[in-house]
Amino acid sequence: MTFDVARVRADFPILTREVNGHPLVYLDSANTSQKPVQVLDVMRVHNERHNGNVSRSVHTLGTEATSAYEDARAKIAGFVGAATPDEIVFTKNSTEAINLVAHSLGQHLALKPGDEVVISEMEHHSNIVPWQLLCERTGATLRWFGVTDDGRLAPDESLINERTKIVSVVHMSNVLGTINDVTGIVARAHEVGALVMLDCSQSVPHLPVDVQALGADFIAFTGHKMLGPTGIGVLWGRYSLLAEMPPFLAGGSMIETVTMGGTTYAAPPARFEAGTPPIAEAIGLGAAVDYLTALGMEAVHQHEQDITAYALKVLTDVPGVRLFGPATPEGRGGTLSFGVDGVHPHDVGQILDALGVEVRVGHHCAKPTCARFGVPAMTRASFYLYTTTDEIDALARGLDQVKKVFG
Amino acid sequence: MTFDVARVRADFPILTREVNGHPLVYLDSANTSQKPVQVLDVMRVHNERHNGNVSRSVHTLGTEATSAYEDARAKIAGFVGAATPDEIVFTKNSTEAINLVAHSLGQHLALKPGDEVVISEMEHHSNIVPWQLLCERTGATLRWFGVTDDGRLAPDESLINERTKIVSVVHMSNVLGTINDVTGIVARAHEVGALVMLDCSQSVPHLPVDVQALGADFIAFTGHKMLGPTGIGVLWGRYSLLAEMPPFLAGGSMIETVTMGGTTYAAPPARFEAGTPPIAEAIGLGAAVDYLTALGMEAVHQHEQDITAYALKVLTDVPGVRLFGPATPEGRGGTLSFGVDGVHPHDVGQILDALGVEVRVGHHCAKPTCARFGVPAMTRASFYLYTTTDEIDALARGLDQVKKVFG
Amino acid sequence: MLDGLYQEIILDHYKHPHGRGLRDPFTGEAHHVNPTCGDEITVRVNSSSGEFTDISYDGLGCSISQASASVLYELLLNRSAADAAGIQDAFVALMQGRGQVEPDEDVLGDGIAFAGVAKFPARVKCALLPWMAFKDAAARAGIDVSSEASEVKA
Amino acid sequence: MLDGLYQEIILDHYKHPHGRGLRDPFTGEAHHVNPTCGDEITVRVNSSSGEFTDISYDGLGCSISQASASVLYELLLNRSAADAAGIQDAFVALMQGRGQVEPDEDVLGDGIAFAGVAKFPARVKCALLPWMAFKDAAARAGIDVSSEASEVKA
Ligand SMILES: Cc1ncc(COP(=O)(O)O)c(C=O)c1O
Ligand SMILES: Cc1ncc(COP(=O)(O)O)c(C=O)c1O
Repeated sequence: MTFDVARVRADFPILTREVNGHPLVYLDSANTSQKPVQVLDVMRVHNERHNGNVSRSVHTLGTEATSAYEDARAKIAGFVGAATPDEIVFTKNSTEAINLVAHSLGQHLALKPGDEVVISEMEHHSNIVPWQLLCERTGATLRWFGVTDDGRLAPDESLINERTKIVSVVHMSNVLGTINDVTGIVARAHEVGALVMLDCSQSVPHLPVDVQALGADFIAFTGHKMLGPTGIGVLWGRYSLLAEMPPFLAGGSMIETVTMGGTTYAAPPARFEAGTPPIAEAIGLGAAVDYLTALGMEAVHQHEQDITAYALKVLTDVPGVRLFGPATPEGRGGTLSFGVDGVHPHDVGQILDALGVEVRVGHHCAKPTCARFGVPAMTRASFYLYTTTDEIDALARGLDQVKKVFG
Repeated sequence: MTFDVARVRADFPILTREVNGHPLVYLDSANTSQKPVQVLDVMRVHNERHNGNVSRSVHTLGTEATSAYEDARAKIAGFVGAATPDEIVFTKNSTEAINLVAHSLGQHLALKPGDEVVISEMEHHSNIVPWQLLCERTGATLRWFGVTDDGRLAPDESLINERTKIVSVVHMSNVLGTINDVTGIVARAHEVGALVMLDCSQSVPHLPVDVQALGADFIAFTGHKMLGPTGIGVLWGRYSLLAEMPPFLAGGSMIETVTMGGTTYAAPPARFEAGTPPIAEAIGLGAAVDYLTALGMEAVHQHEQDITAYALKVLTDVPGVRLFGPATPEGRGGTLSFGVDGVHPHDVGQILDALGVEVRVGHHCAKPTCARFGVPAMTRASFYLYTTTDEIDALARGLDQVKKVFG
Repeated sequence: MLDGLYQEIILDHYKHPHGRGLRDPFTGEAHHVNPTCGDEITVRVNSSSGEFTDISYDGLGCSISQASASVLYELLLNRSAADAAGIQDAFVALMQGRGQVEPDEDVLGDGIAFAGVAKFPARVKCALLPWMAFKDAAARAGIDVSSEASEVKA
Repeated sequence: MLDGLYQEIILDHYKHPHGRGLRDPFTGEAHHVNPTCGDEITVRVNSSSGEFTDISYDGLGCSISQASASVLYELLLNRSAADAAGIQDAFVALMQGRGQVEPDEDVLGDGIAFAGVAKFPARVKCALLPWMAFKDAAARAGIDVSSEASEVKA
């Protein structure tokens, strides 16, 4: 079966749009993906026919909404190979999922001075700052893996040791595109009794991810980067761990019983879903997972590998372009950051936008990664299942134009 | 101008639906409201034409999304009379907004043993448990206003005193319908140097609310109860206070600069909006506010007062029905909780549902309020701008049926 | 459609519950809460030589949960652990069957009236509340009526 | 459409910046960051008898922010606090005017080339970055160039 990118594109209404008089060339999916009509329709039908609050009503609308919400949970559990749907906690985004673990697991493990938390230099701010704050609260020490010149995690034998309590690293870098082989890190962490969280915000949308195979204890990902709506994220955690952890956000629906004097808490996942959850958004994410599953994540990944190989070749041929991250498609995804000699990324992005080519410029919420490569900002083109080689060509033409304006 | 409820109803697609063979009679708006086509259309158009991540791109889609998101903030600021849009923090729901204040303000005030936090016995769990946890973390003491037999806050002269640091009470009860006149509480709290948060989850959707007139320091409300989508809530706070408070959730977009060694934070509201926010949801809430503003909140409130007066009369006439909360429309909103002699609310709700009448049954996330009235659960009918007197009559007929089945 | 839910048998058990009220002596007790609706039940078991010589209960709840407790009392009183486990399993299977499971009157007696409840997802928890509390109370009395145990014994 | 943004004057200032590089002595310094793109600038002012006798700067940034710093140097060097405040005000008003403000060349000199930037909301912050840093640096040198101050003085 070949991947029919034209058929896929027909499902995305926005791709017919023009930007500044040119056909839209959307190369910013690592920032947020576009949404197929199948996802938008499911949400619309939910809101127009079945809207009710979940878990709280015996009435028909409430029951329908609850079933749809829980079905979405089951779909997502299946998508990442969770042992049970109860291991899936809905949050508002990846960032909340990571903060949840930093607070709740940090409290559960009673982190204290002398304990260590390990991250890396290629993390998104959302997988840095929550751990910095945890260390501030508890007196624990933050340590990190460095990054090699070709954009891989730098091995560091002694980094994970008997003082390490939590390791949290990115599965696929949103800047360098690197897909980290985490087997060694997970094994080493478990050997010393540490727990492992993986930031899968960029991997779950683009490759087959199976939590059993990964072996980690927690993963986080986010709906809007995987064809789903904004406002929904996911924490997967091993049930036995979730069951031991104290709540984080508190309020309606996460309780067992409440008196003015004290409260007991519901079992996971409810314990971690305080208040009215993003109901329509969870249902939309369920539809996104259906869409991806129907295409097959292997096929999606293969398509992106092909596009990435093409793009690496094309960009390497543009004089004055410096690539950051792995130079070949092996162990990397379809996210390419680069610099254009003598031109600031802001200016690169602006000129590309004038040609309808939408790339992200800036620090990509990963300032330490940029600092590692000695630049304050980069230009990033990122691909998805709807990306075509024509769009890569449009990017290359755009870069010629950039060099003309700033030549 | 008279309020044209038929015209309003035409905007809500779900109201044409049948439930169990009967026309839908939706009396559960205090739980979650229905959404007009105007809100759904704005979200759809955003997702189909303008979807991009906010605050991070210079490209056209990102700029359009950012403008729409910030316009929504400005609309909501106007809707509640905020001094500037920067006083509006988008959260995922009311619950997150209250947790944000409990964590961030609690840390800013450095709460300690001997300090007191004051709430009331008519709070939603979302305005109880975050404060219980804050008191657990800091050793501060939780105290509360009682509730009178007719469902009002019981005056208590000495409750707010020089030890009080934070007062957080509900503006309109989601169980009793009581609208609390908070003037005295705000004045007393400020006199002793305490800060005041109001849980406006039920008031902002139903009455004109002006933060300057209320005089409080923080208010929370939630999109899905005011014609907006799920997944979006609002914290309003005085800018000078927000500017002093440390962050709560941490990650992308809330930083000024990040190094592995430490982070500085952006100014509010960005400081409190970590990660990709609920973008389409904020835009949808902006459209909901436009819809409400076009009708006029005075008119909405008046319509609900009329319906409430009618419903109070009708329900008082049903033998065996016991009303909880204020017995007249003065100082109360369109949320009526009641018991039916000898029949458990679950059974009441089930039989009403069989007739298409959707009411909520249970503890309404306010167990202490139920306990105060000596019942584990109540049946609640709640109204909104689309509620008609015919629907109240359908409820009354349904209650006759309930008594027949359990007679 | 409500006829499936509010069977005459259920309403009878609700209005005239069997075995209701907490009694002494007892060898195990458990208190369960349905967090969504606030319903509560306390179940006590008294056991001797592996048999449930008394089962007593009290609580606040809807017709379904109350009738279910009454039926439980009828079905499990004076039964052996293995018998009780089998009946418990059959009732749970019926409730979780989304209306697709055909109940066996020989095993479930009046419990077959709950077949209709399985079609109301929001009410399944109500019907199961006393059974879950019973299982815990039995465990505290040192008697395992979980399905794995019954499989071994059967 | 890009012509409005990348005016020849702007590209000239970008490629050949005036007054660039940090110099001693100075009486006030400020470092500003644009959190969304990571651009940074350090601005120093030297002042004597209420005049800016030197303005020096260094930083990393796009053509707009760099050219803006160069223009700022040209416009404000050797000006009095009141003059500087007036020019600062005019520049900020131009940038925040969403393309609706007509710039006055007598006040803004080469700064009028930035009129087109006001139509690109994402770039307005770039143009303003050096001006905000300058205002802070001046404040640290004890000179108030905020608009309230200028209003009083004007
Ligand atoms: C008074 C009150 N406070 C807080 C909440 C919590 O709102 P949400 O569930 O949207 O966080 C609700 C509604 O559920 C409410 O009625
Ligand atoms: C690697 C990585 N981690 C975390 C995040 C945060 O995701 P969100 O903004 O949806 O919380 C992102 C994307 O922004 C990301 O790319």
